[in-house]
Amino acid sequence: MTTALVEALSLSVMFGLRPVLTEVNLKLERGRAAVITGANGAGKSTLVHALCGLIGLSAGQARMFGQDIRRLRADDRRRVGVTLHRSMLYLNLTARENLEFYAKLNACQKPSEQAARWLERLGLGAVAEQRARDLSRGMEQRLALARAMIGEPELVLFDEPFASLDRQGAAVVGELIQELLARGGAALLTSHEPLTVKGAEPENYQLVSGRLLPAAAQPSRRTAWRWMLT
Amino acid sequence: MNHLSYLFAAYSIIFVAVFLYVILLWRRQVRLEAELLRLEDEIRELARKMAPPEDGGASAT
Amino acid sequence: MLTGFCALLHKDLTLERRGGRVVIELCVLSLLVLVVLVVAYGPETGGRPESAAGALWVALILSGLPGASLAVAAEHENDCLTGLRLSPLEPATIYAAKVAAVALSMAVSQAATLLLLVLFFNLQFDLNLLRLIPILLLGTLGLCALSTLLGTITSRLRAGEMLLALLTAPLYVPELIAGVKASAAVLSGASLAAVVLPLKILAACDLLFVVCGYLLFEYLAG
Amino acid sequence: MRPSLGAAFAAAGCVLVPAALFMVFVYVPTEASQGIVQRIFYFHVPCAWVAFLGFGLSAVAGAFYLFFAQQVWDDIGYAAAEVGMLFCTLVLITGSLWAKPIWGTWWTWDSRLTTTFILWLLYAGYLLLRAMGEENEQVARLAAVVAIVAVLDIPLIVISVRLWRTIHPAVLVTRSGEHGLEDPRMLQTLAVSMLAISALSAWLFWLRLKTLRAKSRLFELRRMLATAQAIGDGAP
Repeated sequence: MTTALVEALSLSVMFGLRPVLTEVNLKLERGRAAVITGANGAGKSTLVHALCGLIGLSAGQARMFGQDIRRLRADDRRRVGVTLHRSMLYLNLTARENLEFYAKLNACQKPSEQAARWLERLGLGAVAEQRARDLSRGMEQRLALARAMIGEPELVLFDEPFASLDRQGAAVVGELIQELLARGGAALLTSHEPLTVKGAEPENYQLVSGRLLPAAAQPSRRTAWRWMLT
Repeated sequence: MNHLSYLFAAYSIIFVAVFLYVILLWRRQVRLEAELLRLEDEIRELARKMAPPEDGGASAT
Repeated sequence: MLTGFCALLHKDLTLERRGGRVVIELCVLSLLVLVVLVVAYGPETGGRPESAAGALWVALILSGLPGASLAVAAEHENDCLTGLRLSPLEPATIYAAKVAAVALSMAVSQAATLLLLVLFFNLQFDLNLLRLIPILLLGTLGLCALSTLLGTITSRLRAGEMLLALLTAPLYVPELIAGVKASAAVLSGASLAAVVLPLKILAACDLLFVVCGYLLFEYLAG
Repeated sequence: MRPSLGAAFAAAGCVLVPAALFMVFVYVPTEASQGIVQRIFYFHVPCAWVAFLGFGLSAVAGAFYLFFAQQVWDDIGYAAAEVGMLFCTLVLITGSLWAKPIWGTWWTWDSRLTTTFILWLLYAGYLLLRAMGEENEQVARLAAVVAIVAVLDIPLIVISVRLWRTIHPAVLVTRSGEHGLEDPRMLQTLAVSMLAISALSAWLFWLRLKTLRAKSRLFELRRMLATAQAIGDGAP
């Protein structure tokens, strides 16, 4: 029970010549939530990508459930739900078909029932038969969240989950996260503005030019320089 | 059956090609090394400027 | 693993049925290639079975390459490939399903091409044509295996389609040689014995390309 | 300056290449049936050998790169493919120059020639990918995959083209299992030029690898500088 669900060990990422993440250390245990705030371009999305093993690291390690992310077994990958900036939905499939498809990929027992349940849960019942292409941005975001939740994950990584949601949608997502934490899961959320998670005491971090700091801290120039030169 | 020109053509093409390739590589190497030296100097300069080690107290990591 | 494969394939077929462009693009390109070759050959050369066999394979490769890159590019459209990589599926399963989907759309266009070939090259409609089917299927599988593997990266590059053609066509040459030989033998009514060796080569290439793709795809999907 | 492997190759080349040239033009007797053009053979064959070696090395390095993801394997693969390509081009050119007087044509779609030409095309694609694609990990991995598949493709091309007649002379290994060089001096010349071209190509490979390593190092330094600047910007 002590192993962190997700963990970053001096993780660094470079895009070409640009350092995007520098020496990020992060640890998230069961029942905990983390909120990472940062300006646009501070590296929030990159951090989520790196934690999921979607991009190569230039240094350090990303771990999930105590295993290196690149060697994560298939049935452990099922325990993770992710949303990214792009919704990863097939634009020419309907909302229902998208969910059923991802339910099948996650080897859910009854894909169509699961899909129906999550459509209902996120208030997408009315647009279930519409193509993802025709959904509004907010609806697409809800569908993307449903897509991430359909495998009943223990760990969720949501990149800007509230970005285009209305108040009602945000409330639903808040509830989802609360339930997840209550049953011993963990959630990592990014946001460009500080946010609160109902019923949870999230760990607050900020990303400044690719370095992860406690939300209150101010980065020290000298320490950073010394790191660079060693 | 004297095809000396073909023979000479073959051998000169081989050596001209190799020679041109070497010239190309050599020029590229010279350019790269100049750039490398410049960058190394720049980094050393930066290191010298930032050298005074004094713990600011706040942790950056 | 099988459920994942079926889900992927089902998804691709649904997408294709719903205004996908791959099959149509493939058919139109094949038609164009056949017309161009018939005109270029002229009546005399065009009458020979070798010409028909050559035209068939030129149509296959020239329509297959853009078709495959279109199919692979569809997976990049809304970062869907990332979604697949995040799922519990093995990369090899994703690859297998994609190859199967591309091969299916190519098989449909191939049926149309065969029909047009008979019309354009004044061939006989008879059971002999059925013998072309296994040859074409083997050739299609090889092309799909190669172009799906290489297309995964080239479809993200600037000159992607050209690079895909440049890389795939030479690799495909052994299949092309064997395929044209076998098809010409079938069309000229030669005995089965003449087809055995080319078929073996086709099968060997397919095996090689599929195994390579199966093993190497995970390095390219990343 | 400390002695390096590259310098050793260069020195060996400096000795062996003139020696080989001397043997080709002065020492070795003229072959009876083909006349003087046959002397092209003494460099043609080593070039082919070196080209195959380069492509093989490129594939092996590609596999290592995919497996270990270390930049040095990518550089080795690229350098080997480029040197292999240079010598493959020379094989085609010298072959053509030999074929014109002997066969009366520059080029024929003979099995051996076709195979070599396809090999050339494969690596032309590889180098174009390197030149046209961006210089990133993805392109490097794709190049590695292409190199691996290309090498595996070669035996298949050889088999499939065997179906055609070949008129290319089999000098080194003939049907009876012997080599077809009647005079021992011919074999000596071939051996020396084999060594000479090998040393020359090893030197070229080493030079190319050096530029690629320098480029990688340059990239690393630029990265370091960019990191430094980013940290400078980020600090208050």
